[in-house]
Amino acid sequence: MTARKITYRDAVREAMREALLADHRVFLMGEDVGRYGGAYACSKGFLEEFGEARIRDTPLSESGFVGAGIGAALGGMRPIIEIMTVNFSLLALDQIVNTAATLRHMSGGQFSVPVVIRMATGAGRQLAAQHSHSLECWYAHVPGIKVIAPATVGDARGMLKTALADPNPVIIFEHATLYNETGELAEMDDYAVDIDRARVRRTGSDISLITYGGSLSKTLAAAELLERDGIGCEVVDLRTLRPLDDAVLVQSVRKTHKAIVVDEGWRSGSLAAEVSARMAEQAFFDLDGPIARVCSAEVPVPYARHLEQAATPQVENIVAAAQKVMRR
Amino acid sequence: MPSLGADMDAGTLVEWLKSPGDKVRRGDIIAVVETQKGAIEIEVFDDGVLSEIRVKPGDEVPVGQVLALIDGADEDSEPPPAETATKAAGLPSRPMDQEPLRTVSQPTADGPKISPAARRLAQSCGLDPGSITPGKDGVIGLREVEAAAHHADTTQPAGIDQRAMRNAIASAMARSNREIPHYYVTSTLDVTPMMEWLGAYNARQPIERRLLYLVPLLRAAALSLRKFDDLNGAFVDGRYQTTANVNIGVAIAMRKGGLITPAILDTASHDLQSLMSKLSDLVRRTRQGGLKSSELSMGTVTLTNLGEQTADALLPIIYPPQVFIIGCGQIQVRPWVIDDAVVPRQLMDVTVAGDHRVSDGRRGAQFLRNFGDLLARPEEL
Amino acid sequence: MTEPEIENLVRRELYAVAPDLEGLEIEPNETFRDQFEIDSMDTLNFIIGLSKATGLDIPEADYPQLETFSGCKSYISKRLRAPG
Amino acid sequence: MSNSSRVHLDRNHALELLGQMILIRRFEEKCAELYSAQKIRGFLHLYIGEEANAVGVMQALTADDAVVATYREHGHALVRGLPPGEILAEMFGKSDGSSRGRGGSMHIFDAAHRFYGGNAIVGGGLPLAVGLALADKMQGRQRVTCCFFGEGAAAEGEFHESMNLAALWDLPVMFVCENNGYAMGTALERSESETSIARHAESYRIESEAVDGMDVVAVEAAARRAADAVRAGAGPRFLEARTYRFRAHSMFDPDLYREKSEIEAWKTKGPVVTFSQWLLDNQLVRPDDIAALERYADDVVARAVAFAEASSWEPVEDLERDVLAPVGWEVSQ
Repeated sequence: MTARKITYRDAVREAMREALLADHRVFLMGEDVGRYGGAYACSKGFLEEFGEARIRDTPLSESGFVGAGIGAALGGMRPIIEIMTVNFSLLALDQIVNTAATLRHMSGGQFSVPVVIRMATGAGRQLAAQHSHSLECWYAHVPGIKVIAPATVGDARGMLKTALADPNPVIIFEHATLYNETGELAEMDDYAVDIDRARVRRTGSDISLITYGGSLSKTLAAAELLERDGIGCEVVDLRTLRPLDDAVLVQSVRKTHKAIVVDEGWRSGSLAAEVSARMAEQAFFDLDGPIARVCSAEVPVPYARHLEQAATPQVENIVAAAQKVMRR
Repeated sequence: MPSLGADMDAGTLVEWLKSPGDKVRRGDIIAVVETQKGAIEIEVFDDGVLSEIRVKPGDEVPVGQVLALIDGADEDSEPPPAETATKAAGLPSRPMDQEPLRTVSQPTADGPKISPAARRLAQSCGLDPGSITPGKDGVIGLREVEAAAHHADTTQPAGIDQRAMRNAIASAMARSNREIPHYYVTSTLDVTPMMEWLGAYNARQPIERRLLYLVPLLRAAALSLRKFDDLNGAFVDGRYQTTANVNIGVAIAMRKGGLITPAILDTASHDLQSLMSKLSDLVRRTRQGGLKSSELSMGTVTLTNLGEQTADALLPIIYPPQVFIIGCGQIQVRPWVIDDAVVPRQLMDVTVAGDHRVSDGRRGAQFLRNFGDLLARPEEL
Repeated sequence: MTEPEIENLVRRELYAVAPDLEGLEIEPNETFRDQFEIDSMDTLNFIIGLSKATGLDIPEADYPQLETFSGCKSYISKRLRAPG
Repeated sequence: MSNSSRVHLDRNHALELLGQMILIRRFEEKCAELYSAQKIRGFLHLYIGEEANAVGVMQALTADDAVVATYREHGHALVRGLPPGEILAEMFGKSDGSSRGRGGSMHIFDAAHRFYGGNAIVGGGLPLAVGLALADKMQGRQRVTCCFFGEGAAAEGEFHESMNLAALWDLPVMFVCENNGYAMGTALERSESETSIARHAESYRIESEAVDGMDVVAVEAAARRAADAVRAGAGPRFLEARTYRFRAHSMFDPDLYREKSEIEAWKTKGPVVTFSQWLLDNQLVRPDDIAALERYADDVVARAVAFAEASSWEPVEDLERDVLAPVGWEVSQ
């Protein structure tokens, strides 16, 4: 099996291009996805290749075009909706939460909304408090939608196809710092990967580090450092934020008896809180110490670089937390 | 009193717009009712004559109570009787979410903290958390329990807490039944050669050196198990790990009920006499207190022997994290066929249970055959 | 040895292997096994005790005669009276 | 303009229009009664007074067209052809309800009739309708998506976003604003600087028409003009039907925000009473025709009640069904 180096951005672009080529029902809609090429250049060249009907630049009407995407999905299309950042998605929250997530249940199973909504999330580029938040947790709270967070080029390349084949609304969170990251992508005939399981990215026996999305690479780097101290870390990538794959989490903590959850969301009411609660519910008697969390500080993400860094989880925070848990 | 909203449970009659004897028509407003949201007009859904008013202005009445009677109205369309207000009781209701998680209370408010995993390990080793030295931070974790369990000099305090023992058995056996998919294999073994050899052996020995028949059983089991990696070990964290030594735990019954299964470490390394003295010592210390923690925690397989004048056979339950257990019924003289002749022989039913996650019934059968072969040549034990 | 001495001896050896029985009434004709859940190891230790205290060599074949209190008494007195 | 744009008001069609309005009226009066008797719970929003709109507009739609409605949608569902028993069973919360008891009065759905429900977020249905129309346009289908909403929706951002998208992309959607003058208890004059909703739409370059929403024939004629244009590929059309609800906003509404005299004045213009009178005056129908329509409606309603009563409760074990579709589930078209 050969592998090639690819950026996360190109993995996303390849995945979308493949989907557009494979299925005439697929189209891309969002602010500046066409002539501009996408705010993160994920759809560069698409307008020329696929035309205006399928690469639709929208007005700045998040609720309108997300709702239109939901309607188009109901009408037999397979839309990919791009929202520039999770902060802007709040303007479309009504359509996602009140319509996309409820339609199936509210109609007694008559309808389903096969829409894919992609959005950038997270801090790290000094974009301050209206472009940097991690609000995945809010969406992961809502039944009726699936929420995924590809953290690797393999998942960025492979999760979209599975999401488009899913009859339910799927929200894809792409951490904005990942687009320029490069990773090894194994050559395959079919890149599709599951969107319902967590994955162990590194095995270890002393402590479980549970994370997702933009925090995965930081967590792996921390695990590397901790290994030098003789602390064997098992790194679990959640991948799917709703529904959560409890089995993998619990299996890991049953082995290591200790756990830290790394989550760029704010600590209060976070995904980290949910993951911690599930471990406490399902593996309490396997725990050999309190579960720890490394989350963002309870502050709107600030602009200045040193403040932004201090507000969000960093490698050294994860290392320090692990050392503390191991010392107990 | 009609229901005008799901959040309305009562209303106060403000005024009657019709009097008894008045004709009313469907859609007429006959009364005004004050609610939390303000005054609302009450309409009728039938034609007829207002025959009786039952509620006077100023009265607050619950939803469902009759305000007035209209003659000529279809009975079905009368306001529902008061009990329909509670008709929700007839609706299927959602079961309570989940049982609250059972929590383990600390031994004492001021005592050392113990982690859940450590508490469980201590319990399965028969260790009293109060006897374990906490770490520097004052917490007993897995590390401290393991250290205590492996500390050869750590002995159980004399006297057995009957309830604690029952709890430990309950938790270990419940876990076993819950987690371990057991298979069972039974064979009837002709132990006449062993019993005859033992009788002759014991006749030559002074009384203190005589052996119980449990001893050759233990020796044969230990020698046999050395060949069965997949029956001797521990299943931990979803994975099976075999152990180099065979440490057979012997089920020793307590006179007031319950049992403890201390292990004879490296059972196969002991000859019959040495095993006998180990066993004798183990039984004494089990009964009187004074077992080493290692003897309690390091068993890799268990043998349970019903003994004389008890019952023919038992289906043993594996003692987790072990994956195999041998259960011996009483030895009895029963008819047996040898060379087409029915002859009286001393027979013993042996049932083994194995953990199906690790091995299959075929392995249990192979063990029984091997075990029987060794017992058939007792002089070689 | 007088009969009361033999009785005391049997009690003492029984309590030696099972101290928790001390003070309990002993039914003379019921087996120790049935009364007190005495198992084969206890029985063996009990017989070893009897043997040491009386100096008698007790062959395994005689063990069944020592299963009850009265059995013990008659066996010991018979053996002690017997020549050799 | 095609031939279908003209209303052929012969005796049969007149009876059909009147019959549908009477059915809605009788059905909803029964709903009010059943609500008082606690058979129907939650919110119940009645359409009484506004019947001419649903009845008139639906005449212009075919079975292939899509309907997106609001939480005041019993009338639309009935005229669209949903089985009355299933609508009522839904309000009872029964398993034979249109939405298996998951939606209630505000959320009637029916895939077979392309009835996209009962949306209870004011303005929430508009982007959905735009999307359905977008799908039709992209797939080259000649269908109309008809979106009903009240004048209260015009204050929502989603209204404006949807007008803009529909006009910008030339989508085959027919917007029908049923302007009954009150957003719950707030009068239009107290919430909009421009009280002509049609003019809002016009500002997005959508051809718009205001029509007397109490006149079923006028509504049908306007709807046919709009639907035919949409079907012909002329882009979106907007209809503002000026109407009035005779009942309070919902059952638990003391109706403190409007004068009794105002209600009474509108009642004289009621769609059923005026159309009946007009037909009688023009000798298109006889009084016994109307009586027969009423008997028929009562019979339909009685059978719907019996059906809803007889239906069973959804088992609680099925509580969590239909939250997510199983992978491989295909949307029925």
